[in-house]
Amino acid sequence: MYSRKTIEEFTNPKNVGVIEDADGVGEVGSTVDGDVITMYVKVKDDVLTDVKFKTFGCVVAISTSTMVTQLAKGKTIEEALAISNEDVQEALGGLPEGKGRCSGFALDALHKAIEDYRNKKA
Amino acid sequence: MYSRKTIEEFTNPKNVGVIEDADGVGEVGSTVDGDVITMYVKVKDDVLTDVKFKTFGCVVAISTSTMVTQLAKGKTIEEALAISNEDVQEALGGLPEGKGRCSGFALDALHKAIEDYRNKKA
Amino acid sequence: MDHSATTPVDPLVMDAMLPYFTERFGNASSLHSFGQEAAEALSDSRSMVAESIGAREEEIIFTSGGTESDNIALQGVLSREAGKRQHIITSVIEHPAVLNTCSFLEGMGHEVTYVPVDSEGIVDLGEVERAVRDNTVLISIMHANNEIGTIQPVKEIAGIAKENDLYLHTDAVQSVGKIPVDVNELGVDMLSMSSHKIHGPKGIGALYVREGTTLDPVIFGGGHERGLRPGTENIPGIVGLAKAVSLASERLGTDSVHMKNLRDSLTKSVFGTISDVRLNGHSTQRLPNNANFSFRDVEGESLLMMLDMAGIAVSTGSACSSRSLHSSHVLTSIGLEPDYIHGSVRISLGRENTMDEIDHLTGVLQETVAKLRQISSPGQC
Amino acid sequence: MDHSATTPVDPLVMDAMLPYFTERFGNASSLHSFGQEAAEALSDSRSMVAESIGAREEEIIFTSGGTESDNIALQGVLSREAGKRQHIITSVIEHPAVLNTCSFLEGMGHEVTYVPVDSEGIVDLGEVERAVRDNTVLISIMHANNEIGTIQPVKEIAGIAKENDLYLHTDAVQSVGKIPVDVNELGVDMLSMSSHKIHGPKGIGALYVREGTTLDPVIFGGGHERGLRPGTENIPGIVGLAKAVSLASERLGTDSVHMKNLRDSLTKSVFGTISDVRLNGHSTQRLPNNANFSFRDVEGESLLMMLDMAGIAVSTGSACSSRSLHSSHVLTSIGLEPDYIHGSVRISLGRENTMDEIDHLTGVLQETVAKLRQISSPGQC
Ligand SMILES: Cc1ncc(COP(=O)(O)O)c(C=O)c1O
Ligand SMILES: Cc1ncc(COP(=O)(O)O)c(C=O)c1O
Repeated sequence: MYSRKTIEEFTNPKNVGVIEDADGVGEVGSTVDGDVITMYVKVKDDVLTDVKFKTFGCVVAISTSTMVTQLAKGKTIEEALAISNEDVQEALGGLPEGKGRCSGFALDALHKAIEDYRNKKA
Repeated sequence: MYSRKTIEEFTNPKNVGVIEDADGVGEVGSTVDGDVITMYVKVKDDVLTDVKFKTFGCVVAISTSTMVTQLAKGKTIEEALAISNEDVQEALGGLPEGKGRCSGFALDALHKAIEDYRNKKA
Repeated sequence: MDHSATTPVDPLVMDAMLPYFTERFGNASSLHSFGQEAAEALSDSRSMVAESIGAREEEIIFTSGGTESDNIALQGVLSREAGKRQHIITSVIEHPAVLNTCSFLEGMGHEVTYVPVDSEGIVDLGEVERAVRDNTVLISIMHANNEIGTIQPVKEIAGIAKENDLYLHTDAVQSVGKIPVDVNELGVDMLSMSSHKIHGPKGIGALYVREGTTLDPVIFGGGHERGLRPGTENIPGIVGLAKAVSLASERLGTDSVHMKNLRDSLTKSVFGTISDVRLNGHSTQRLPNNANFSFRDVEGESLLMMLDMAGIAVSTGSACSSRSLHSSHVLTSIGLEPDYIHGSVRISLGRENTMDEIDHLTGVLQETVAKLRQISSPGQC
Repeated sequence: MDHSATTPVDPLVMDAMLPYFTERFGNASSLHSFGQEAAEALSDSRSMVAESIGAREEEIIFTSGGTESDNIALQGVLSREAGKRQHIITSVIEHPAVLNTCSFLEGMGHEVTYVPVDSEGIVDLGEVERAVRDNTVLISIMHANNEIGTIQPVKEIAGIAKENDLYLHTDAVQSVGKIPVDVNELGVDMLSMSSHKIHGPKGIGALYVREGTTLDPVIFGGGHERGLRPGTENIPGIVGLAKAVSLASERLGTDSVHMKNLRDSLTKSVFGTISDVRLNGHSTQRLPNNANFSFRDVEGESLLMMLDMAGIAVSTGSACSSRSLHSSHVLTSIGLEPDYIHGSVRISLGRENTMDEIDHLTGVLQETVAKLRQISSPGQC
């Protein structure tokens, strides 16, 4: 059973969208598996000034995606990388048993986006 | 399920008892098997002037016993021997499935009693 | 609108059951009069269930539900003798109650052929025929599928079974009460049904077993149900099943027309208002109350949740498998494309649904699909 | 007075169940909110049942009744691998649900030792110990017997099981709600219970399975009950069982004293007023609500019928075997003499019985036994 907070975030997700001139883009999953999460980051002075997502997936995929963008936005890259799966789950008021696994995907996508930004910069 | 008639006969059996000076006695069954029926007959001029029984046994054993005595009493020996299992069952308004087998025991006891009478006479 | 998963108990069914919980609570195997009342209820219920499918009273065995009925039919026919290798023919789109029993039997050393279905979800008769082997003993093909509602050519399969002297079982859990079901018309030797799919109580079902069909029990105990399904009889449940079955038969004509009208109108509006959508299953050979749509770029659970928040219950894949993240074996079997396979919902109507509800559903579906596509597709910011 | 056969559903149990038939009818495996309500009820009920026997929620599996619980425990432990020969120890006085499962397992190639009981119906511990072999995997000894009410030394048997690293199962269908039942106190790995014996609904039961106990399912299907007992969950039944179990625990103290008082008073009057009578079973190690008498020269069914006509329900042998004419395997096992063995009645009291009813029963018993003896014994014309 989903927490009230999870359902709230799922129903009214923030930061949905594509950042056209993103500094980094990260994608995980595939249509075949049933979950595709794409994270877009805008970086200025090592700070994530904007984070947006597009997610094809289940309730957990969507609610963790929006939660990750909210937790990461405004943080430094270092701070953003320190966000843990537990942080995300806690912010969502907990996730049902057996669903924890999916919850890492949104973070993975964020990490990939940051990596993409670093690769581009390097 | 027992017919109303069977239950009536079972609850108020007629001709229960021992005929002390019986002309013939027939017994079937054993305590181990769970049914013992003893029939006593009094014969005069080839007519069963009295028929009594003692039965240790189930509802069918008791109700068929009393019914057999009622059907046989006053009949000639030949007539009494012609009473069939079906006659007894019909007189009882039918017996539940699977119980038909027991219903023959009372008749068997009557036949033995008649045989006993004939043996004694011979 | 998730009536294929389960249904509320009809008030008339409830009324029929109630006395058997309390005043008439006897054990049908007891000899005394409380028990005798139960025995009568048992016998009456058995005739009612039998009558509704053209069977005879002695051919009905009460079970704890559809799953157990399927298990008794399959496990009951296949030999338990070590080293005895027998063969079953079934289909790839059966319910897990049949499929998982088959894999258990494979584990025991038996063989199973899983006959494929075409893109509309209908079993291929030629494949059934070709699958027959020397050691085949049983064909088990469901009457109607629980996800996509397709109705299988059971009657034609009965021809194949008869020719080859095989037993034929059909899982009619979804078809009973929706379309006519008659064991002689269908030509089956065994048929499973479940009460809670037809406004009866949960925890009770039945298996039709044609006279002359030899079955071994799966569980052992007292002699109840001719030893084929021991355990104190669930009299209130049995009375409820019987009432539900007979109500369903009575109402079949009107109910099926009503549900088909609603369903057809739903399909028309969905196709009229939403793009990139498929109707899974066959266009005509399907249950009157079933529609199964796949929406591109939409994930089933999310769709389900949003509909739920709008007060509409549907299911994605089968209710039974909704806890796993795998996509439905039925949709995979009909060859649905990857971008559609995760976005399927089953809408299964009931007799009490109305045209207003269908209109509401169409509106909510349209909005929800749009919203989820907005979240998912890079093309739609 | 045949509460060991079955009991009416308690009004409080009925109240607890009712909403789950209609408004809250969802399928616990569904994702939507109707389904979620069912899932919550399922989880709450599981904790209630667990708590009542000192177990944890995850250790309870819901089944369709005592018979199925026994079958899952026994069939679930024994290997299905061909040629694998394992050994079970059980007793001669088990319920047919255990005995007939054992003979099935023997047919599959396994071995069973049926440990005897003494003349008071108690299993011989020494014999249990001596029966252990290299290939023994399971001991299954009932907690309390359904006919003569004897309570077995399960705790001591647990010692033997532990020493030899064997699983221990106990059929507690008759003891739950009558005497304290705690799985850790008893030291069992599996424990069967049935709802309809404790004022819950029929068609539902539970099996306690201690964590770490590896079991195979008996029927196959969806993943319900951790795959150990698939099929759409009977939520109303489960809610009813949970309520019944928790009421029984709550009331155990007062109810058992009340029933024991009535039973002891009954025994005293029967011995005071009727000659040639035996009390079968143990004088103290027995269920507080059970009395089992044998009357010489009286046949059980006839006695039962006459009591029934006086409005009193009892049973002869076990209700389950009352359709056969054989004498009870339990009474044979305690070595009851032939002239007594057919004349046994089991009187099993319930919480609602009163002292007035006991007085009435004693009077009717006295008359009835006299009447039947008058019909049966040559000595009494
Ligand atoms: C086609 C089919 N067979 C079997 C079953 C199992 O029935 P039950 O849940 O009553 O055990 C279901 C329902 O889930 C079904 O739809
Ligand atoms: C000791 C015992 N075990 C098992 C059972 C079987 O329980 P059920 O009838 O609920 O399947 C019974 C009841 O008949 C019993 O008394």
